[in-house]
Amino acid sequence: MNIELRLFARYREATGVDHERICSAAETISELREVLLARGDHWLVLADERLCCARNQTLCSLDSALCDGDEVALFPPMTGG
Amino acid sequence: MNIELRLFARYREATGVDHERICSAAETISELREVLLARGDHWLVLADERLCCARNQTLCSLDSALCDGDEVALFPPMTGG
Amino acid sequence: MATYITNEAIAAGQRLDALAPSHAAGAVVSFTGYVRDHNLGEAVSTLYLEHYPGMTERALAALEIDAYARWPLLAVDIIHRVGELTLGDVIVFVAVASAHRQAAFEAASYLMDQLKTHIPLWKRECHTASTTPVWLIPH
Amino acid sequence: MATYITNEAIAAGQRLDALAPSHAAGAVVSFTGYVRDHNLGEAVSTLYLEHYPGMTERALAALEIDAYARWPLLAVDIIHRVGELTLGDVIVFVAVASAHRQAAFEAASYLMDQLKTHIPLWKRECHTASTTPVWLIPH
Repeated sequence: MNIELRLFARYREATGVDHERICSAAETISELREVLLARGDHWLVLADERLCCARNQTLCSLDSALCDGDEVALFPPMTGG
Repeated sequence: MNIELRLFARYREATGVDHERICSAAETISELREVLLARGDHWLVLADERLCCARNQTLCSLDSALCDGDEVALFPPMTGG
Repeated sequence: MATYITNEAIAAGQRLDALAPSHAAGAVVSFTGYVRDHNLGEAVSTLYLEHYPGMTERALAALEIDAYARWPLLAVDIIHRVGELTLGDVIVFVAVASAHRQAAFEAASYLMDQLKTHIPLWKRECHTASTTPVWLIPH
Repeated sequence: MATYITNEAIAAGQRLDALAPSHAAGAVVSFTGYVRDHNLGEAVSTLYLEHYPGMTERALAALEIDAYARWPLLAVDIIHRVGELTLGDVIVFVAVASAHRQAAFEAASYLMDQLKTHIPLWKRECHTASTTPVWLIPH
């Protein structure tokens, strides 16, 4: 499955990645996160227990199922306002 | 006792009085109101059960005692804002 | 920064921009009240606001002090129009600045509640359907 | 009447004056958020706001619809600044118009709560005491 990954704020800075096309067998966002964590040091920032995510620009839960072509964003809790 | 009477809004319009110096033996605002009601028709507007009052420009209750020279205002419930 | 009664039009936007008094203020909440074209089912044409000169100013000053005592505010603006007003005119502008947003919302809402019931101001409406003006009565 | 993200300074006062959309609106409540000179005990020098282009605009549009569904509103303004900001800059301007004041206060407060937690925006502060910027974490 092709996934368009986007990272923001602290996660973007720690990994040095703001945007990446990933080909993965992960079936949920949670599984995709495991794949990313396995990349090592810089990616451990994603172990954050307050990690939030969006699928196709809509907030969702980590166990959301993925479809080919999905845009998946991982980010820390939002701090607007 | 000399009292400086002031009336506002509906009471002012009904009585035709916005301001009057009264010499009265009334010892409270309530007693002063009775004196005014006895003046007849135009003054019955002061029988309003929601009548509010101020003594020397501070909101007070109808049983407030009067002193010589007091400014006493009678008015309907306030509708600012 | 100011508490006053005026016969002149109130420039709400200008007052809002002038309020943030220092870089300590993170939050400004404002309330602007306008003359509406309807009230309790009646079409309104004009509004007259009577007040008690002298007492109104004292009551507003006391209300400002009261608000500062209840919340950690950095600035307070309470401006109330009196006299003849027409549709769309600003009746009242209230704004408060605080370091935090909850204090600002609470204080602005409180000031409006107090203005409605504890400041000697009275509204008289003209309705388009009648030639007799009507003094408003609170619920 | 507008919901958008901007890199430019927000003219809060102008927006406030532009909001009262019709003579049906009696009440306008606004919230203006400024960059404060302190946060959680640290002296702040600048603030950077990151957002998720595309999703932010969608989320703001959905929030506006949500507010209209919850309260009888006549106008809603939600403007959020992004990018580099300095002390005293407006971060966010929210305003709502309604026939009645309680709906306006409630809706403005609700919109701010939602902006803090449900819109993809992130704040990074520079403190005067340090060269390392700090991403804010909600309580």
